[in-house]
Amino acid sequence: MSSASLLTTILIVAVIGALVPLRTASLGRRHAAWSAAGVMLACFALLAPLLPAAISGEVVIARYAWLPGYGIDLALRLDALGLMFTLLILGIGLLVVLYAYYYLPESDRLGRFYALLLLFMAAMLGVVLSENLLLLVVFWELTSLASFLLIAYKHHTHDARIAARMALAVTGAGGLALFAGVLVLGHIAGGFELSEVLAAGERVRAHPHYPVALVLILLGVFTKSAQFPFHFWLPNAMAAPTPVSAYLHSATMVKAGVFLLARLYPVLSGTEWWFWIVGATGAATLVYAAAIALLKHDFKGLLAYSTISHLGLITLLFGLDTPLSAVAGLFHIINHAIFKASLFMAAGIVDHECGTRDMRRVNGLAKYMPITATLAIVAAGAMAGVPLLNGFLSKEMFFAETVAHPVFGDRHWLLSTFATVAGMLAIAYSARFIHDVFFNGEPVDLPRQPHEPPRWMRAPVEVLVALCLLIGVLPGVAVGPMLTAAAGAMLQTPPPPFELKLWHGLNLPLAMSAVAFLGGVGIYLLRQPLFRFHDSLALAPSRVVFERAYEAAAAVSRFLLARLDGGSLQRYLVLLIVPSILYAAWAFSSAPAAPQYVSRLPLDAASLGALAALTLGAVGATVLHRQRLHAIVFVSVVGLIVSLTFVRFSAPDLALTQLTVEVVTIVLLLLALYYLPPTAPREDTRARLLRDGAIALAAGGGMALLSHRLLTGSFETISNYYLANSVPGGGGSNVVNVILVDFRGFDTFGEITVLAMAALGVHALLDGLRLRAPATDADGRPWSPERHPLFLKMLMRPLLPLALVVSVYLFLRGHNLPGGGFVAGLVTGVVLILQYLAGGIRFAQERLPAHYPRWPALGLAIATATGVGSWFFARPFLTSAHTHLHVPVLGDIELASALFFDLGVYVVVVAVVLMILAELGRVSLRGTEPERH
Amino acid sequence: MLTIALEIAFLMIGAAMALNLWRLWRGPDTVDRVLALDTLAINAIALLVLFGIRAGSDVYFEAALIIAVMGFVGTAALCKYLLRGDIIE
Amino acid sequence: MAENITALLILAGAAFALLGSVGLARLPNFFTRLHGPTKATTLGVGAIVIASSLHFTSTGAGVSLHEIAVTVFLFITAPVTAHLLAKAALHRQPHRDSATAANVRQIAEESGESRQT
Amino acid sequence: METTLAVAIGVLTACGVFLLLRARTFPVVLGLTLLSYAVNLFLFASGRLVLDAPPLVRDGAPYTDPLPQALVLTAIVIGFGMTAYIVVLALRALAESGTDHVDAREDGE
Amino acid sequence: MNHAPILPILLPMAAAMLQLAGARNGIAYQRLVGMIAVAASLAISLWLIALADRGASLVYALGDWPAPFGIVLVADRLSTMLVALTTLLAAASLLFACGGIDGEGRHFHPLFQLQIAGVNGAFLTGDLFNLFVFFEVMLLASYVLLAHGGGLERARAGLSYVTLNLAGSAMFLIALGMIYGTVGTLNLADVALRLQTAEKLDAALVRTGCALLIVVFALKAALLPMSFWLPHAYTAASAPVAALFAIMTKVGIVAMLRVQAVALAPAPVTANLLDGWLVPLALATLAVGALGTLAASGLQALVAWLVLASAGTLLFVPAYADAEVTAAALYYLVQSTLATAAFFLLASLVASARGEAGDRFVTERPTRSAYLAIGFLILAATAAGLPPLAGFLGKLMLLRAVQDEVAATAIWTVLIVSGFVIMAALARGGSRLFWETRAEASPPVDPPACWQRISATSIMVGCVVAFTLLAGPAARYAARTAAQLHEPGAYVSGVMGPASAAHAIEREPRP
Amino acid sequence: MNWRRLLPRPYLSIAIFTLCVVLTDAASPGSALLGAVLALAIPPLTARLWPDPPRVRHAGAALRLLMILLVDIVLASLSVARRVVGPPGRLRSAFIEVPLDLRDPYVATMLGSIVSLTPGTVSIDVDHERWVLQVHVLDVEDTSALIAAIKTRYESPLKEIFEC
Ligand code: NA
Ligand code: NA
Repeated sequence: MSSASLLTTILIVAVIGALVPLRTASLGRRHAAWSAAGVMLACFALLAPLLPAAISGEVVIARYAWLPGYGIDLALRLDALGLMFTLLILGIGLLVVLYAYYYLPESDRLGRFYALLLLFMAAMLGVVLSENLLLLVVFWELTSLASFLLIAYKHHTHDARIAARMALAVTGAGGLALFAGVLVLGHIAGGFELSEVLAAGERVRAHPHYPVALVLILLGVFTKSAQFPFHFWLPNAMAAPTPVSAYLHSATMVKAGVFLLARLYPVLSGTEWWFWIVGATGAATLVYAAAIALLKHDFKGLLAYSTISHLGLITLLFGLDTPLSAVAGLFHIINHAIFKASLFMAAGIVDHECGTRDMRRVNGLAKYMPITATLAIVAAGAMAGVPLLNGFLSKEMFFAETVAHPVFGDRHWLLSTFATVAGMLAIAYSARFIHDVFFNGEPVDLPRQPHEPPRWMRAPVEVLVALCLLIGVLPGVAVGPMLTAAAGAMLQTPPPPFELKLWHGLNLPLAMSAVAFLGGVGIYLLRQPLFRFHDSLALAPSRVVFERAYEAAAAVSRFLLARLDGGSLQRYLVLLIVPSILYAAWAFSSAPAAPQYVSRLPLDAASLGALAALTLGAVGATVLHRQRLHAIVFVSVVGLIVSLTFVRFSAPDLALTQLTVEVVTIVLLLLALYYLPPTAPREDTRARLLRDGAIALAAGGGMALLSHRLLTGSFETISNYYLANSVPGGGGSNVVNVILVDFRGFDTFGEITVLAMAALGVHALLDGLRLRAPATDADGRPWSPERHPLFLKMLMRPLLPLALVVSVYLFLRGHNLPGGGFVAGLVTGVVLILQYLAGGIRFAQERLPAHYPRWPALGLAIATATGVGSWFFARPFLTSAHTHLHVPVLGDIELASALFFDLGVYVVVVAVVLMILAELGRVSLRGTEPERH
Repeated sequence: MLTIALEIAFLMIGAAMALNLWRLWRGPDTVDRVLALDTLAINAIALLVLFGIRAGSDVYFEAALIIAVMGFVGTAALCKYLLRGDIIE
Repeated sequence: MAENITALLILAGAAFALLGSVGLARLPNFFTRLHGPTKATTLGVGAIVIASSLHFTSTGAGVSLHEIAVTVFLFITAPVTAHLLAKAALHRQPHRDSATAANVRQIAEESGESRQT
Repeated sequence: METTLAVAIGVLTACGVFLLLRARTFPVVLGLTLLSYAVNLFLFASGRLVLDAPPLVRDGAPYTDPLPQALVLTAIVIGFGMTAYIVVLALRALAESGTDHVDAREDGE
Repeated sequence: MNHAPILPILLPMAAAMLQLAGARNGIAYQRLVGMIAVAASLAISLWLIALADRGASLVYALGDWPAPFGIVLVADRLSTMLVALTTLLAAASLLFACGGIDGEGRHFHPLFQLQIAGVNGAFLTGDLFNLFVFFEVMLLASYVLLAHGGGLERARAGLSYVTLNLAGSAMFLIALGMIYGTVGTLNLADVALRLQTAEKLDAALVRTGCALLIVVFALKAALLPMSFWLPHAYTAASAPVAALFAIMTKVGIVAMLRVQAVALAPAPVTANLLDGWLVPLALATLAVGALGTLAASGLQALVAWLVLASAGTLLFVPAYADAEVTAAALYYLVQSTLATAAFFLLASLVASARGEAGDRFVTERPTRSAYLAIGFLILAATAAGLPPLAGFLGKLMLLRAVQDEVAATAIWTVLIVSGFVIMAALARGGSRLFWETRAEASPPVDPPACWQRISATSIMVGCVVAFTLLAGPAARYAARTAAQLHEPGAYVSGVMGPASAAHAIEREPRP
Repeated sequence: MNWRRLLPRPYLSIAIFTLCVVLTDAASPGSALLGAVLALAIPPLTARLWPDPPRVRHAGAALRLLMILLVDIVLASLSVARRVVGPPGRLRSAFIEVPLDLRDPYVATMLGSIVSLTPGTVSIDVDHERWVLQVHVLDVEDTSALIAAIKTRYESPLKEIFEC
């Protein structure tokens, strides 16, 4: 296997491996734990062959295309820096697997836990092994997501849920910033491959967008590594089970941020921007978090703030921006991971054994669990920077760097003093952890009697504490080669010479350590006033603040949307119409000057009369819209005048259609009006009327203007083609009809589909619809007792056959003269509806075919079949054919396939009219007869 | 002769329709308005036929026929509404 | 000749139609107003339609009969319309016509009784 | 004559829009009806106004533009289907809510 | 003669007819016919993609009348891609509906098929008036499907939705009147040609007509300030209907893209119609969509706002008329459609698992199903644009594509911030649905949801994942599609024949 | 009696045929053929919607009535015209009731229609409990004369035609 494929396999094993515990958990907890450990061991095994090369400075790159055009590829990189982190992730991960097996209750089958843990581990490995920066962002966000799920592991508790969401919100937001920053960076560097980006440092730093990229990327780093002021999610994340804390907040999640500082160090560092932003943030975090750590009564909270503080230290080390300080930062990453993991585990044991984490109650445990106490004290010593332990070494390096750093010129004592103060605080909180938990008298009111944990639960702590000691005593042997190699990979140049050893002689940093130790103990002794001061501040817990902030944001959204939306159709319509008018006005007025316009037809009295009638109808309907029946009458006038207008201007087919549709519409409106209130309240305010009036006038004025412009302008049209081809090509002399059934038959096909759907829709809406029938008319008059006026009933009978004749007549001549399937269908439909109106529903229903929904389908099928018929002649859908038949006696008969299409139209229309009107009419029968389908 | 007669007839039908519209506007009752609407439609038939004669064209005919066959349906429905509210029962 | 008859029919028809509408506009109450449109206007339109038929028969290629259909339908439907309108008016405002108020009330009452029994 | 039709379209649009903005379902339906008259006339007007020249092919006669007529015809029919649906939908809303307010709640805005 | 381009329209129509004709055979018959039809349509649409991906678009002249006189269907990469997407969505939604929702009212099945036919027709047609007709087919079907199942909320949302769309249809016709009344033709390719070549055009009318056309598309796409119908309608609709509706805003967006790319952008008269206003409004739409997710009180409502957010994300694209931006947008469009549709289905499953609390974000009875939780996680991550899923890739592509364009900073900011807001909202919603239990809540009883619903949801979630894995080929297809879309000359000559033929069309001057 | 099966409503068929021919201007043999087809096809199709039509027994009487009617309509219109133009205050309008001898609702309706189309009268309703025709008269001088006129001019011929 090549190095590249080994590298890829590691990640694949990690990702796929995350699913394994889900399956094995059903066999038992032990299987789940073994399988999780197995995945990690497999990763180790795959990594082992790559170790020597990576340490010797080689870079392994594996690359697979994913979305090459957009800069994101599955490109992986293993160098010493990545290796260092990989070892931390896998190593501590393995210990956490063991620890969690004992820590989590027996009732937990562990499948979900290990799956999430492995998922998280895979994401972390992805972060540290990415060659492609966008891929890094992908894994980065995956760690946010996985940590969200891990923190919420005990999701039945409110704190865990809030903490998880908070962590997701902060680190996810940072991830988005990082995403943007990486995009800018890649844009500047000309690519997203680390190899390219690392080589483009000069260019990046000189680019005007460098500060943007830097700030965005640092936002990602600081949120992930819990830097002030984005630190607050981390203490809350202690709601997670302790193994999760031990993993996420020692070696992994929070280290992803500082990892990125290291990874991009050669590209982004070396500028004032970097120094001040990174350095100041790190410094602030270091001191602030240390101070808070001291004040926490919850020992896990203390550890959490100490973590933040140490991350601040690491950040500060990178911010100091000397090669040696960066190496120190890297070294401290290792050290902190080891001692903090052990501390969390020890704290977890204490928590597990005592049932509380309050240091005011947990006291004197050294007596009850001496081994654990010893381990925890040693680890805390490392945290405090006690000699012989690993934390001491990196702290000394830090002190040394502050002494040598040139930033404050000859006032370098400023930085050294700051470092010493930070050291004091670390001593103080470490002292508190040691003294308050393991000494300080007897425990107070513990839920259970503490004793040593199971043997193997302590084992991980022992391993880690041993490592603290090993590194602390023999740093050169234990981590020297790894650190040197990683530093080289980080700096992209051979690292400056540094000496990893315990004893550097009596020097200033050692003196600073001594001062820090004394000062720290002093502060610890003075702790009670500090606690009182802190308690007097009565700060709201950050999770409460977070939840309030979220609820406030949601409330503001609801308020804004309610103001914008209002749930009011009238508002929606205004929001549609007004912008449309404005946009149209802009489009119109921003056009170049127009050509000349001429009116072609002289004004005549008839048109003025028609205008007057139409205005009367429209205005009457508008003014009287609250007297609804009158409004219908006035609208009918408009319909009549519009029809006459169509006839007048050479559109007889339109007039026929308009007239017939008009009738059906009136019947429809009257059917509905029976149930609707016959009048409406006067509810519009004056302002509303004025506003709507203004909108209406603007719309009307605009349309009048456009119409006039349209009518008086000239244009070139393709319609001569229709006139020329109607008879020879379409076999009909009524060009409108030929367009409808032939040239643009597909429109008509859609149109009858719409009609059929309208009928189906009405039928569907009427399903189970029950409406209260009014007992009186609008004026309170009871209804006339006679259901079916005699004359109407009697005269409809002869009218039906005669009207059917008219209908057939209109249908047959439609292809050549005004008429056609649509009008014929409407005539038929209306006279059939008249039978309902005159004779009653029962009368008509017993005499007319039922099962209406089949009829529109039949009509559509006829039209479709006509269209598909042309396929058999290798012609597209709806291709027409027509022929002249010469029949003796009868003469020439013209047959066009379009007639069949028109027949389909006819059937659809008849069925639709009947279905809509008769079904709506039937509503009033409900309650008197059982529903029939 | 025919032309003059047509022009006069146009004026008369126009006047008739204007009177219908006046009644439509005045009311006073709904039935008056419905009657006015019905009469307007019948006068429209006359108007259409006159247009046809003047233009020497029968394209106006179908519209006139449709008004004759279907125009009263609206009136009938309106009356039925006034009488019973429920026009199909 | 045909032209003159046509012209005459047109004028007569238009005059009737106008008269019907004048009645509609002028007469004092609904029932009196109902008479004009029902008869005069219908007849007027009938005359104009016949004029059209005559005109096209005399000027065109063959007989022009189709206009007659308009009259047929008008004559079938006009009484129905009048009947329904009258019923509606009676139902709505039996007291409106002061001149015939007594009659109306009587009829309304009687018809009401007779239907109830 | 063009001006007359333009004004007519304007009047219909104005009345239609005004009714469309009312708070009850019935005037909204009426408004849509008036608006569709306006729209149909407008679409029809895109073929310009020609007297006595229906697009019925005869010998040597002038014809008006047939295409807008076909389009308007389709639009009328579709408009009818839509009107039918919205009318019944208004009834449905009335049955569900007990009010004919367009927002199916009595307080409205 | 290859009839493939019309089959995505005819097949569902025929199915609807069969379903209506045999309605008395019961719902099992209708389901069978419907599933066979969508399966066949899916196969055909994939075949169409393969045909169209050869490069030349398939032009199907209905009635054998040449463009611009007859109506043509144009099956090119864009339209076939969207037809396939529609059909896929329809297949899953239909399967879901067959789990019982279809029986909650009349005529669900035929209208569902007709909805598919309408959407496919709108994507395929090359004629502006025919586009209107198919819009109406699509809309009317959607009106009825929206009301399916009954209830006050559906009636209320339906009234707004229908009325607004009827006003929109009126505007569509006005726009068509102005366009026909100036350029004298309705075929999009011919309109494009005329817009570029004619000197005597009344620019003001043409521009106004095109502007109103844009408004209509913007209304369908729910661009701010015409957005608010969407959340109400999509929240009220039953789950499979809402899932199918996920494609409907895209119809507006795609129509806008198509018209802009083919006709408006290349013509000097109309080139600037989208300038200046579309990008801010689109971003505002996205922002409102994101705010809506915060405000939503239930999962389906939240997903409805997500649909709006995804519309906002896509709506600035036509303003650029740039192949690279369009390519990114097309990938985004497909993934967001799949994800929101899947989310609607999932929301319904969650609701039924939670009993009375339904999908509302209240502390009641959490659902314990790990599969639902995993599905939620996948879809939420996709919707919020979290890696590594398709939502992230789509966002990445868009951000990369616009980085050198005007207003890139604004787009970046709004896209990224809205992603954050959506993530926060989904995290809270998910927390409520899956984690929060009331102390006194009865123990959760997950009713066994029927296989149709489960498998339909799984299929959709699977599609989202597959679309992530296949990002490379999909992005390449999107790039080819965008390149073809922004080659208006090829579109025009594909429809109208070579330039000489197009210029030989007799056009009669009309007074 | 085969033709009865073929033409169950012979007069309706004639009416259909005539209407068809009228509509097509008797233009071609084709239109006659169409008329014949419709005359055969429509009556059976619509028969169920016209359950109990009265039978025409005396076609000659029908023609006579038609002639009377045409004349009366013209005269009626003239008289209405005179009254419409005249001073409206002089009108003596009234509701009257015409007792009927016929008992067929269909024929009564025909009578009502005829009354509506003729001299100054509009039928309002037929009360088919009491079998009276309610009529509104525009300007009535002698009520009983009017009732008698209606009965002799229209009701008797109708009774003769339909033998009812
Ligand atoms: Na203690
Ligand atoms: Na009814």
